[in-house]
Formats: sequence, C-alpha cells, structure tokens
Amino acid sequence: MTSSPLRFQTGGHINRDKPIEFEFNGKIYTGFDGDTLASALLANGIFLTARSFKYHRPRGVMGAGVEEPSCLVELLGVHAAGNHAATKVELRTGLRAKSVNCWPSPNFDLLSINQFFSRLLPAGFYYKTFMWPNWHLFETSIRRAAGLAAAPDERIPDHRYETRWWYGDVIVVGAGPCGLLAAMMASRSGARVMIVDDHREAGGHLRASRMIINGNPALDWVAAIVEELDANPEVTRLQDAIAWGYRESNQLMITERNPLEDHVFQRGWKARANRVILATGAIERNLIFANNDRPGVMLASAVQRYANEYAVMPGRRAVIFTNNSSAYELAHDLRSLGIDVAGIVDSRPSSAIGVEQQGLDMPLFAEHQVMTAHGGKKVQAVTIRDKNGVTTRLNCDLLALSGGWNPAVHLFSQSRGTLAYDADLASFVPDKPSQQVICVGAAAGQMNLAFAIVETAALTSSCLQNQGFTVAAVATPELSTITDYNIHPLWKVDGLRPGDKAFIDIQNDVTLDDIGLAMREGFDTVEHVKRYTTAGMGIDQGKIGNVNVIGNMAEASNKTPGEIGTTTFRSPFTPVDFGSIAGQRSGEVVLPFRHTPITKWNKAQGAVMYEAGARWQRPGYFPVAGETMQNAINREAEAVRYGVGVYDGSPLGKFDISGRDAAAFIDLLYTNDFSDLEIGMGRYGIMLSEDGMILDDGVTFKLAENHYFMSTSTGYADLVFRHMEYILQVERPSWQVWITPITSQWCNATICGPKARDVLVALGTSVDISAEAFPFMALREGIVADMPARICRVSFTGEVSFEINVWPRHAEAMWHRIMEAGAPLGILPIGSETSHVLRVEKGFLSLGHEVDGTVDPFDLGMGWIMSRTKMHAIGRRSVDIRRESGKPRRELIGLLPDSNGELIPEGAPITPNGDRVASEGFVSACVWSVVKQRVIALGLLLNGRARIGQTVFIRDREKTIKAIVTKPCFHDPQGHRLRG
Amino acid sequence: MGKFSAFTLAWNALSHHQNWPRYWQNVPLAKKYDVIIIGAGGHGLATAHYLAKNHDITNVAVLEKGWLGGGNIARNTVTIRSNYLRDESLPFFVKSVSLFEGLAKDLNFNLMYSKRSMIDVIQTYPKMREIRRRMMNGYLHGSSYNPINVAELRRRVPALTGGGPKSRLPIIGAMVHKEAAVCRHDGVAWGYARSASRRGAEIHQHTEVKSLLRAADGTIKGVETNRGTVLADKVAVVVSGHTTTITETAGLRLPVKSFNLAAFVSEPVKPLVDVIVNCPDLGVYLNQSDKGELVIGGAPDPGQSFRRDMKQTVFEDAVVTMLELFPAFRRLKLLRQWGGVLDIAHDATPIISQTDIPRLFVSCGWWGGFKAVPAGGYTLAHLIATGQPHEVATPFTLDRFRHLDFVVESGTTTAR
Amino acid sequence: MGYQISTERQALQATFDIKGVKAAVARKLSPLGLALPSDRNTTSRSNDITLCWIGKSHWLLVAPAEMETQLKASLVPDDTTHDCRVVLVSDVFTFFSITGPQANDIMAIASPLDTRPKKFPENGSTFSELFGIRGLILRQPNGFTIAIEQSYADMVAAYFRKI
Amino acid sequence: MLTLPCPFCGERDETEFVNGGPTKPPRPDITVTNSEWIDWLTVPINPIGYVEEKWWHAKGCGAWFTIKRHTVTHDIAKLDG
Ligand SMILES: Cc1cc2nc3c(=O)[nH]c(=O)nc-3n(C[C@H](O)[C@H](O)[C@H](O)COP(=O)(O)OP(=O)(O)OC[C@H]3O[C@@H](n4cnc5c(N)ncnc54)[C@H](O)[C@@H]3O)c2cc1C
Ligand SMILES: NC(=O)c1ccc[n+]([C@@H]2O[C@H](COP(=O)([O-])OP(=O)(O)OC[C@H]3O[C@@H](n4cnc5c(N)ncnc54)[C@H](O)[C@@H]3O)[C@@H](O)[C@H]2O)c1
Ligand SMILES: Cc1cc2nc3c(=O)[nH]c(=O)nc-3n(C[C@H](O)[C@H](O)[C@H](O)COP(=O)(O)O)c2cc1C
Ligand SMILES: [Zn+2]
Repeated sequence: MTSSPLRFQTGGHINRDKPIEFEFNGKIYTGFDGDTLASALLANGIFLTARSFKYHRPRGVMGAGVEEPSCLVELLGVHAAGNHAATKVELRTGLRAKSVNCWPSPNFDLLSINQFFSRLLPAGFYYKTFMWPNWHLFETSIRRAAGLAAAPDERIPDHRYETRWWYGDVIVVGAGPCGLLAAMMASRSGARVMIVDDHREAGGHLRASRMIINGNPALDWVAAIVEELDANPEVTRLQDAIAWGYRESNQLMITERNPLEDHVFQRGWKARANRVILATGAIERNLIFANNDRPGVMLASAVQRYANEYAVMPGRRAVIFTNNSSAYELAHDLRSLGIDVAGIVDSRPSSAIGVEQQGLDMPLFAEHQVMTAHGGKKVQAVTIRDKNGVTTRLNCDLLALSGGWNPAVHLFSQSRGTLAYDADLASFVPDKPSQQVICVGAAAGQMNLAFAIVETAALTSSCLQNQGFTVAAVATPELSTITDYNIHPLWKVDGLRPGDKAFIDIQNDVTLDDIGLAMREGFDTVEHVKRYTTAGMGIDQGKIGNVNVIGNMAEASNKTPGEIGTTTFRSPFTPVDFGSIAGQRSGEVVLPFRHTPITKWNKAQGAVMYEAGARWQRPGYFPVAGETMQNAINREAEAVRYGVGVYDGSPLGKFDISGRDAAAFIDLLYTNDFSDLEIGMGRYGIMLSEDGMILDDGVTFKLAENHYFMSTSTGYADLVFRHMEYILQVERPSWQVWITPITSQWCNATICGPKARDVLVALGTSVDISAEAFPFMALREGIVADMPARICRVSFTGEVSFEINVWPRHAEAMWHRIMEAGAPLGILPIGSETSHVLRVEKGFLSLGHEVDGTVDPFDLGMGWIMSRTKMHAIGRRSVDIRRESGKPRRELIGLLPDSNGELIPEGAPITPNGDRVASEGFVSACVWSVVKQRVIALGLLLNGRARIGQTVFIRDREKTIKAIVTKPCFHDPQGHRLRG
Repeated sequence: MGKFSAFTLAWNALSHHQNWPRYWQNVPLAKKYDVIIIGAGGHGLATAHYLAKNHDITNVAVLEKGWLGGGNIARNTVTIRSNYLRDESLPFFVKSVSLFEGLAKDLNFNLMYSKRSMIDVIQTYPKMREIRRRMMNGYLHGSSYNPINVAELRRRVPALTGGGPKSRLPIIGAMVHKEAAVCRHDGVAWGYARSASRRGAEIHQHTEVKSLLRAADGTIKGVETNRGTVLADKVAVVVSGHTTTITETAGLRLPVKSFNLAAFVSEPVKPLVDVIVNCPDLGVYLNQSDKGELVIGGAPDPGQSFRRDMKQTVFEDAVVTMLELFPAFRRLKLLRQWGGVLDIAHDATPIISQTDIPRLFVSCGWWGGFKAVPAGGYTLAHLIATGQPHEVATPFTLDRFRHLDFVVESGTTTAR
Repeated sequence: MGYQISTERQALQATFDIKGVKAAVARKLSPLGLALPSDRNTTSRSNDITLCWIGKSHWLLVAPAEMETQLKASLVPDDTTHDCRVVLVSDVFTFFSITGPQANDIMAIASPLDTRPKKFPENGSTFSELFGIRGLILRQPNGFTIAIEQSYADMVAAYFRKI
Repeated sequence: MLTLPCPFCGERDETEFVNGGPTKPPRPDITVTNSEWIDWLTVPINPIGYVEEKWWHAKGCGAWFTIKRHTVTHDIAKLDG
C-alpha cells in the first residue's frame, strides 16, 4: 500500500522520507509525516469517511482545519477519544481511527434508511410526537442513534496533562503572515511575547498558497521570522496550540497539544499579557444548494491547502463555485498543477469579475449558480444554471466552494468586543474592543494581504508604543500579485424547491427548509432558530454555516444580516480536552489534606481514618482484630468513663489574639461576657453570625491582659479567621488587635478520664495539677515529660481532662511518653466516633449535628450564654428579632428511644403521632451509651423543653419508634466529674 | 390544524411542512390588561398558562425584553428533583415534579421529559448524615430517596471509575432519587408559550419594562416599556436575575443578590450515563442529553454578577472535581460553556409573594428554579387570581423576612 | 519526573510572626541589626536572619533553628505592652527549596504568581497560592524557597515526587 | 479569571482571593428599629454597574479591601476618596 493514487510526486510540505502507516476503519494505509489524517485519507482516495448525524447521508472531508463540519473520527488505542475532526488529527505512528456515527461502516450504514424518512424529520419534529405513552419509551433508541463517537474509556495518567500560568507584554494569536509580522515587531521591541498558532508549523494560509514573497517562496520569509523569534528567549512560540478562551483581565486559555517535552501530553496555558493581538485569519463558508454535502464537495481553501501543503489532489476534474475572487487563486494553482477544471461557476455578474481570471484558460460561467450536485457516495457532476434558469450539467469529481470569508472574530467577541456587519465584506467584523486587544489581518476583515501587512505593521507599532516600547520600522515584504476580494453575497442559490437537501449546517443536518419551517412557526430570532433547528450547535459550532443562517434569515425577513445579528461566540473556540483544563490538579492537589505529627502513628495502630473538616484526617476509632465498630467504640468510651483515654486534638483551630483592644474584640465576637475573665482562665463561648445563627463554639483563655488564646472547632477554623479579620479590618479598623493563626504551632494530646491525673503524674510535670491549684477551665504553662507544654483543663467528654499542648517538634515524643506512662493504667487512644458518644452522653453540642444553620443558643437551652449586657455582640439583635415573633421553636432535648438497642439513624424526623406528615423535629445524634447501657439520642423538638417526660414518635420511613423526651444530658448533669 | 401528534406530523410532511401554524401569535400591544407578567421565562410563561387554565384569566400580557425563553430557562442544566431537606420546601417541589410528569399531555407538546433518576455520590460522613436526613424527611412528603451501595452505584454508572478505596476521597455510598428527571429546557418555554397563546394570553417579545408605574394611592398601575406605557390591574415581576432592577424603579428593595451561574457541555458521545449524577462533596453534577453531550454544572461565581459567562476559576474547579470521579473524561472534550443571571435570596430560599406595593407580585430567588417552573407558575397564578398564597407556597412569602424567620434551604445538594 | 529541578524539604527554621505599628516593629528589630525591608513583599537580611514584609503591618522573621532561643530572648514574644507583638511560629511552616534550570517552570505550574523579575525581584518574598494552598515564596539564587503550613508538608513532598 | 488590586500586594490573580460580598453601610448600633436592622442585614445593593464590594486576600497578605467592580464587565474602577 505505498502508492497513494492522488498524491503529487513532488511539492507540498510533507516529509516524504518518513512514511507513516495508519489504520482507518480497520484497513491499513500509508501517509507521510506532516500529513493530517484527512490529507492522508484523501491521498489514498478515501472520500466516503462519515455518515451524517440525523439522516446518515454519506459524507467526506470538506475543510482542512478547525472548520471541518463533517469528517469526524474516533481515535482508537492508547490515545482513544471520540469526535476528532480528521483535519486536525496529525498522522503519527500507530494512529488508529474509525468513522463515527455509522454502523457497520460508512459505506454500508444501516441507519442510512433515515434518509427515506427524512420528510418526517424536519426541525423540531420530536416536539410534535413521541408523546404517547411517554417520551421515555422512545428515548433509549433515540439516544443510541445520537451522540456521534463513543466516549473515551482509557485513562491517560494524570501527570501527562499540565497547566501553567504565563505573564508577558504581548500575546499574538495566529502565526499567519500578519501574526508573524506582529510577533516579530514585538520581539524586536524588547517585549516579552507569546505567539500561539493552531497548526503544526507557522505560516497560516501561506502554507496553503503558492505565494511569492520578496521573490522567494513565501515560506522562506516565514522561516526567517520563525528563526528570529526562536532565537529570542523572551519569545514563547507555541505551535499546534489552540487559543480557545479569552477571559477577563486579558487572559487567554490555550491548549498546547503536543508539547516538545515527551513527559507532557497536553499543556494548558493561562497566559496573560498587557496587550493581545488577534491575527486569527478568516474562515471560508460554504454555499447553499441541493446536495451540497456530497463527498467531493469541499471548501476552495481546503482544496488549496491539500494541493499545496500536502501535495494531495482530492479529485481529477474540478468545478469551482464562488461568489468572490479569492477562489481564483485556487483556479490558478490547479492550472499550474495541471488539474483539469471543468469550469468556474461565479455567481457574480460578469462586470464584477476582474483581473482574477486573466491567464486562466478554463470555462468561466459568470452569473451562474450550482443548482445541485449529483452522485451518491461521491460527487459525479453538477447542474448549473444561469440567471434565466437555463441549466447545464458539468461532470466533475470535485466541487470547490467559496461562499466568502468570515473573519475569525471568536476570541475578540469572547473578550466582549462588539461586532458589526460589514456589507462590503458580507460578514461580521470586530467593532469596539472592550479589553486591551487589537485585531489584524483577515481577522480584522482585511482580505487583501498586501494591505493587511501594511496595516498590521502600523497597528502593532502603535500598540507597542502605547506600552512604552520603541519600535523600529520593518521593511514591508513584496508580494506576488493579489486580487481584490470583491464578494457579492449569495446566501442560497435561486430556484431551490421544498424538500431539497440544501444543508446549512452540515454537521447537524440542518437544511434551508428547516430554517424556513422554524421561521414560519414563529421562531424568528436567530437564537430561536439556532435552538429549534440546532444549527451551529455541533462540534464545529457552525464555523462555516452560521453566517449563512443569518444571511438567509435576513433575506427571508427583509432585514439586513446586521439586524438579525449573530448568536453568542462562546469558548472554546474549538473543543479541547478536559484534561488540559485540569492539568496536574488531581487527587491531593484538588483536595489537599493535612496531617498531624501523630497521623502516622494513628494509621499504624489501625485507626479507621475520617475526613474531619478543614482538610484534616482524623481517626474515627481503633478496632482491634475481629472487633466490630460498635465494640471498638464501646471499649474506647468505657476507657474514658472508667479509666483513661487520649486523643489527638491537634486539628482544633487555635489563634493567638492580642493588642490594646483584644478584650473588646472578644466581647464583640462572643455572646457571653469575657471581661471578667481572670488571667490563666478560659471560658466557653458561642459565636454567632450576624444572622443570629451559631457560627462556631470554643474555649478562649486569657494569657495576659489583652492577650488571648482562642480555640475553635476544627472545621470552622478558617471561617472564623476570616470572620475575625473582617470585623477587625472592615468594621473596627481603628482597633488594635493582632491575630496569628497558630493551629499548627501547637499539637495537643488530650488525656481524659478519672485516671487522667495519674497519667500526668507518671509523665512528670512542673505544674501543680491538683484540682485546687489547677481548676477546671484553667491554663498552665510548664514542663511535662521534660518538654515545654501548655496545659488546658477543658473537657469535651465530661471527665477530668488535660489538654497537653506542645510544639509539633515534640509531639511524637510526647505522644509516645503518654502511651508509655498510661500503659499501666490501661490508656487507650480514642477516635472521633468515641468522642461523639461521650459528648452525646453529656449533651454537649456539635456543629453539623445539633447546629444545622437554623438554631440559636436559646434553642439549645444555652440562654445563659446570651449576656444581657452585650446587646451589641454580633448576631444578638437578629436572635432577639426572631424570638420576638413568638413563633414556637425547635429546642434541644434528650431522647430515650424504645428501639430494642438499635441505633436510630441520625437525622430521623419526629412527627406528630408518628404519622406520615411534616416533622416537628428530628434526631440530631444517636449513640449507644456506655453509662446508661442503652440507646440514647439528642434531638431538636418543637417546644421540646416543655415536653420533657412526654412520648414522641420518630419516623424512619416505614418504621415508627417511640421515645421519651428527657433533658439533654445523660451523665453527671452537675458536672462534678469534669471538675474533679 | 395546530395539534401535535404523529398523525399531524405525517399529514404535514405531505406538504413539506409548509402549513404549520405559529407557536405563538404576534398581536399589537394593547393599552391595558388585567394582568401583566414581566418576563417570558419559564415561570412567567407558566404563570400565563395557569392563569388561563385554572383561573380563566386571559386578558394577560407577558412582556419580554428579548426573545422568549432566552433567560435562564435557556441556560440551565435541566435537573428536576424534589429531594429537598426542609418540611417547608418539600411539598412545593413534590408538587412541581408531579406537574412535570403530566406536562407534555397538558401542553400537547413533547418536552422530552425523561424520568431517569438522580444518583448522589457520597464521599464524606457528614454528607452521608445530611443526605439520610433528606431521605427520611422526603419520605414523609412522598419524595423518594434510597441508599444503594458502592457496587450498585458502579453497576449503574460504569463511567464512574474514580473514587476508589485508594483515592483521595473514596466513595462511601450513594443515594437514588427516583423522581428526578431531565427535560428539554427550551421545550418547556415553548410549550407553555404555545399553550398560553392558544388560550388567549399575549406574548410580546422585544418589549422591555423600564419601570413600574404606581397610582397616586401607591398601588401598582402598570409599566413603562420601550414600546410605551401599558396599564394593568396587577403586575407580576418574574425576571429572575433582574428582579431588583425592576422593583427598585418603584422604590421596592428586596433581599436578593444576582449571581452568574455557569454550565458547560462536552462533545456529544454515545450513551454513557443514563442517570443524573450529583457529587455534593466535590461540587459537580452532570447528565447526558439525548443528543449525547454531557451537561455539567458547578458552583455560582463569587461576587455579584449580571454576566452570562463562565468564570475560569469556578469552571476549573468543576472540571477537576468531575475528573476525580470520571478520570476517563480527561480525553473528553469541552464543547461550549455559558452562564445565566440568577438571583439568590438572603436565606437561599425562593420568594413567591405579594409585595409592599398593593397588587405587585414577585417570583424570584430561583437559583434552582427550572424544576420549580410548573409549581412556580401554578402557585403564582393562584396568588394573582385569589390574592392568597397557595398552600404549598406559603413558606415562600416575603413575610418571613419580617421576623428573620428563614427557611434556609441552602444548596446542600449541589445539583440545582 | 520530567523536569530538571531538585526539591528539598528543609529542617525547622526559627520563625517569628510579627505584627504591629511600623515604627514599633523597627525599634524592636534594630538590636538585631535588621532594617525593615523598604518595599512591600521583599526581604531584608542581616547575617543569617531574613525579614519578610508580607502584609501591611505584618512581617515574618526567618532564621536558622539554632538561633531560636537567642531570638526569643531578644524579641520577647508574648510581650504586648508595645505597639507590636511577636509570636513564635517556627513549627507552623515547613520550608522546601526548589532549584535547578527549570525551577521557573515548576513555579509557573504551582502558582499564579507573576515571577518576572520586574514584578518579583531578587529579594522578593510574598504569600501566594501554591498547589492550591497558601504558601510563602522567596527567591533564591538558583530557584525558589517556599514555605507552606506544616500540616500540608507530607502532601507537598508527595506531590514533588510525582512531577 | 480576574486580577484584583490588593492594596498591599498589587495586582494578583483572583484565585488568591475570597469574595466578601457588597459593602454594607456601617453596622448600626442597637438603637435602630427592627426593620432598619433587617434592611441592613438582608437587603444588599444589587446594581447593574459598579458594585462596591469586599475581598479578602486570603492566600496572600490577608488584607480585607474594597473595590468597585462592574457587575457586567468586571472592570475595576478607582474608589472615590
Ligand atoms: C447554569 C444554570 C444551571 C441551572 N441548573 C438548574 C437545574 O439543573 N435545575 C433547576 O431546577 N434549575 C436550574 N437553574 C435555575 C433555573 O434555570 C432558573 O431558576 C429558572 O430558569 C428561572 O426562572 P425563569 O425561567 O422564569 O427565568 P428566566 O428564564 O431567566 O426568565 C426571566 C425573563 O425575564 C426577562 N426580563 C428580564 N428583565 C426584563 C425586563 N426589564 N422587561 C422584560 N423582560 C425582562 C428575561 O429576558 C428573561 O427572559 C440553573 C440556572 C443556570 C443559570
Ligand atoms: N484565500 C484567501 O483569500 C485568504 C484567506 C485567509 C487569509 N487571506 C489573506 O491573509 C491575510 C492575513 O493573513 P492572516 O495572518 O490574517 O491569517 P492566516 O489565516 O494566514 O493565519 C491565521 C492563523 O491563525 C491560526 N488561528 C486562528 N485562530 C486561532 C486560535 N484560536 N488559536 C490558535 N491559532 C489560531 C490559524 O490556524 C492560522 O494559522 C489576509 O489579509 C488575506 O489577504 C486570504
Ligand atoms: C441542557 C443544555 C444542552 C446544551 N447543549 C448544547 C449543544 O449540544 N451544543 C451547543 O452548541 N450548545 C449547547 N447548549 C448551549 C447553548 O448553545 C447556549 O450556549 C445556551 O443556551 C446559552 O445561550 P448563549 O450561549 O446564547 O448565551 C446547551 C445548553 C443547555 C442548557
Ligand atoms: Zn495582598
């Protein structure tokens, strides 16, 4: 399979020394390095490459770049992925691909039967039927028929995608003649420059042309600029990279497809520059006539690119159909390549056709239009028609179309620049910018390269000067002759009949009839037409078709295309891998996690680890071999109640707060008074949000006058920090208070249980730890186990507790010493599940359980914490307003469920009489109590405090469980034990 | 010959579909109506339909500044569900879901309503607890929500290959909400518009309300538009993100802020996921449309916004979190992204209410309000017609702010 | 591992968080021979001590661990009687060095900080985002030194092994 | 992605910041009426145009600062005074 029937022996920019074998639809073919899949297929004479979306009509390659509407392939093997335009798939060793959306093959596709029902399938037909008995019945088969390629199912390792930030002075998008010139000027001026281009090599449309610049092939001129750019370390040149998004603050999102480093598969760039120069060129559009989708019907610019860049001739006898002069360049090229041209069909009046035809000895059909293309799986002939309706048939196997050029305004429009309709160009062009961006070349609507270059030089120069760069004049290159563009828009050919398959959106199988139907049914704005017909919603986003939709709507409604307007240009400019957006962000880079110095030890003990909020992971419980979770929890809880346990409390949020106004600040934050707190003592406090809901709780110690040590719950530490800084910097800027987060400066091992003090004695400490000298809620600094420590007597378990805070550098040693000292006393490490049991027995509240964003301290029976003298405390006013309404509230209560020892799911509603009606409360926590030897629960219940002693009904779906309402404390209500 | 059926479709095929009537009529704008509805989005159009159908009120004009159905109804991720948390919200959303089920027949319009279930993927215990609470509370109100194990989850969503035991956040369980559905969003707007128009309501596109007009006694009198003054006995503001822009012209300030919420679609691929997958711990959700593209949503932008755009930071977070659970999607391609302007009330709960200005009504705060379109229209029509809030909508009146008595139905589930 | 860099987790450094009124801070530090950095987000150095100006009234002093006791004695943390105060935070941070010809590439991947010399000079030091979390970035001759909260250190170390 | 002007650090990428919502009038003291308090608490400014709002340089220097940002263009304007 070495002979490629349609490849020229010479010419093109492919590397003939490097043949590449590839597979398409199960067969092996050969192409060359430098080919795209599309050019290689054409070279091998493969025209029928796809089936259309809805009608399953035979389709082939139409374009040569991102505009390709029709030849979509699915890649197989290592790089498996669906829906790639074959025109953007580079030929690489091992490439395997197949057509999408046809079965078993494009040649024999079973669903092609849809073509015969096409009359029943106009735009929006599905809204009118499939209603009986219901849509879901039809959905499965319809979904299977839709969807194009299969989804990728193989994984690319995470690290193969990467994203990075880039900052510079200028970003140029497009490395065609205008982009290169702009980049060269910027580079010479000393700016830091990035130039991004979507093709494998620079040159833009010059690569597809036979243009002569300064007497040499245009690519020599390109090569010289590229060399100069590459020599400047301040220039980053990205090829095979698509700038797909234009964001705020002049930032471009770019996906580089094959970076040079082989450890990176794709790289996303988030590049930001003071100025962006868009030199994105223009995209050719097609023409609307019957069967304009047959394989062998192609854009003129694509034919030119295949011929000149890839040395492939996609036909032996061509017809060119155009409404402007640009396609004559193709005619000249075909002439010099010796290709037979059956005729140029030019819809413009003869008088409008000028010098472009000189030197072409081929039939010119001025003021003619192509009516229809003939042939099934390949075009065989066209019928053309003059203005009087006289028709002629021209045999051909290639039909090259130029319906005019649309400046590639996508990025400009994404940057929120406005567009204007230019009647001379019959297209939309950039109008007013809204960011620091300029457009040059064809992207700016300048279709004459000689002018474009001069303009680009001038615009670039002033753009650079505005930023303070000095710009040297550049020599304007001398170009071989160029003709004027001179378009006469032709939105559709004359004489089309209803039912003709004249496609306006090739990819989504939208015909001109569909547009007409939509408008007749009242969908008369372009946005409605788009959504009703799906025109422009395919993978190509209507790059060649959208302006034709607008033109036809304008014609049908006697408006100008400018009055119809465009749909919104959205990112991405062309589809990009999600992988290139996420880059290396996966696993811990998405969800970072935090370790305490004890984490390793905990894991080694077999702890079951839980996410504990704020990215910490904490042990839930420590099962020993063969033990159930409940047994482990019971064992740990009993250790605390009757012996001693220890837990790693390091993740608790901790803040050092000091300064002249620190006391006033603490008073503003908490609802209760702190002003009478003695040095060395702490107090439990509740912080409210300004809405009057509980934000956080914790203990704050007074270390010295205006110096506090505050602890917060683990999960809310960041939020509390933000809240405090906000109050200080925004509400009280004149106050002098300094806050330093010191969560990670202190690790804490909390020793708790009746034997806690014995452990401390065994450890050895410089602090007098007797209950008299070191009362509950006090803080002492001293030496413990030969290490400096800060000991706090707080208790979240209801037992005597010593929180031993040490610096992390000592934490592991301290932990081991504690375990050693505690061993004779039976000390056990305990997890968060056990702490939960212990706090429920005591009725201590937990954020996320009892506190669900709707409760205030009164609801929790903590009215005592709402100081009467501090009405200005944050959240206080809102609580009072809410309570003034007198609406009954849900109040914290205890529950003794009649559940035969089974735990009740937390969150279970309590309903009146256990009926299946709206709830009157819920179970916030439910545990097996080791002190009560039964199931106990906490809950919030409407008017709960008044209902103590009554029976209520918990409803877990079908099941109803009776429970007796109690006070929300099941153990040592007087708190003797924790003070002991 | 306006009725839609397989038969009329075939009949019209004979004439190459040249004879279908308009979906909605173009009529001149009158000077006065009984009711003006500002905003031809889902809620506005549904209100017009139910005013006519349930209350025989047809002298109604729906005024739309752009093209009908071009607001958020054109932009949402089409999740319909009722698995809310609070007793206040559940009856409303259960009602809405049940109206959706019969809607295609009610409107004689195929909305491609597909009751395909939603599966919530749970990765942390606090979320598990919250989600179980939803399960048990939902049961009381007839909204089903049932646990499945991880193996069953993977069987039902084979594409979900991430979240394994060794991953950063292993999946610990999942919940199925059977009533959840998706449906063709534009179809809902067009179906309601067609039905309202056939029942006599007028829809005026490209008619922007510039300000509200009040009579000397302070009551509402009509509106000023770019096409002149239009009077009405009653006016309802149903304009999602632009609510405050309009109400402030009458000096009425509301506890809502406007945000941009964005969504994006992948390239279309063959059937891959046939349920709605919601990942509340990671903050991303997705479903696959009938055309094959994955429709994916994440969080709203930080900060107020009247853009309809995509903020890169928020978008990236949605992508990376999606890839945590669906790592194979790295090679799937992004096709298009867009946004919409939503308003979120201070307590994150919707507002359907009479206002301080007599006979001026608002329906706003719908940041997950596609699912609510039928019940929102139904209950707003009830309120306009009877002056009383409908029983399932009583928690949603502005009265709750007088006592800061919030409902707090926050987006504890990511899916809108 | 495709990039030419080497990363190293460093031993504990004596670190002090300093907040307060500028003049008071200057007075407090002058016995150490340290002048306040003149530009925001830059450092000043004296002997082995580096002082980073990282916020409006906020500095971070970093020195070798051996100096901790001596520095504690002269800086008197917890003394709040003046218009500034010092908190010992040595254990809060873990430092890493990233050096080698491609250190810039790693920073471009890890952080949105614009590290062009005109934006982030030789003596630059600032807090920014690093691998999604908050971190301090300092330039050093052959690359960068970064500091992140100690509890994230294992995660960052593991991450470095991956790239 | 935006860049935001931190008064201390200068222009930084938005990922370093946390949004703190629109600026409210100063926190009223306890003498205001309930309805004044409720308005202050729940009714924000919500303009199409420039909104004055708070941002926190959470991953940077920790400053809370105020900017005027356009809610459509995201342009940032100089604060008056
Ligand atoms: C990205 C995204 C995803 C979402 N996902 C979901 C989801 O999965 N599930 C869900 O339930 N909800 C979802 N929502 C929310 C849902 O789309 C909205 O809550 C709902 O559509 C809002 O109601 P609406 O349809 O009436 O609003 P809109 O469609 O926005 O209607 C308001 C109309 O008012 C018009 N208008 C505005 N100002 C004026 C004026 N001055 N004069 C005249 N007309 C005016 C607008 O042009 C618009 O047409 C999502 C929203 C977004 C943006
Ligand atoms: N055949 C024609 O008539 C024709 C067609 C196009 C241009 N031109 C001439 O070329 C002159 C200008 O050339 P030019 O330099 O403006 O355009 P160009 O088409 O030569 O180059 C544009 C380059 O930008 C690339 N590009 C576009 N969007 C991109 C994106 N988002 N990301 C990355 N790369 C992207 C394209 O792939 C192309 O390589 C015009 O004045 C016109 O005379 C002529
Ligand atoms: C559920 C849903 C599915 C969509 N699918 C597609 C699609 O397949 N192709 C496409 O181009 N756009 C798709 N869109 C996006 C629309 O093209 C459009 O972006 C969106 O309605 C917002 O409008 P705007 O971009 O004109 O502002 C979809 C939108 C929604 C809400
Ligand atoms: Zn800053």
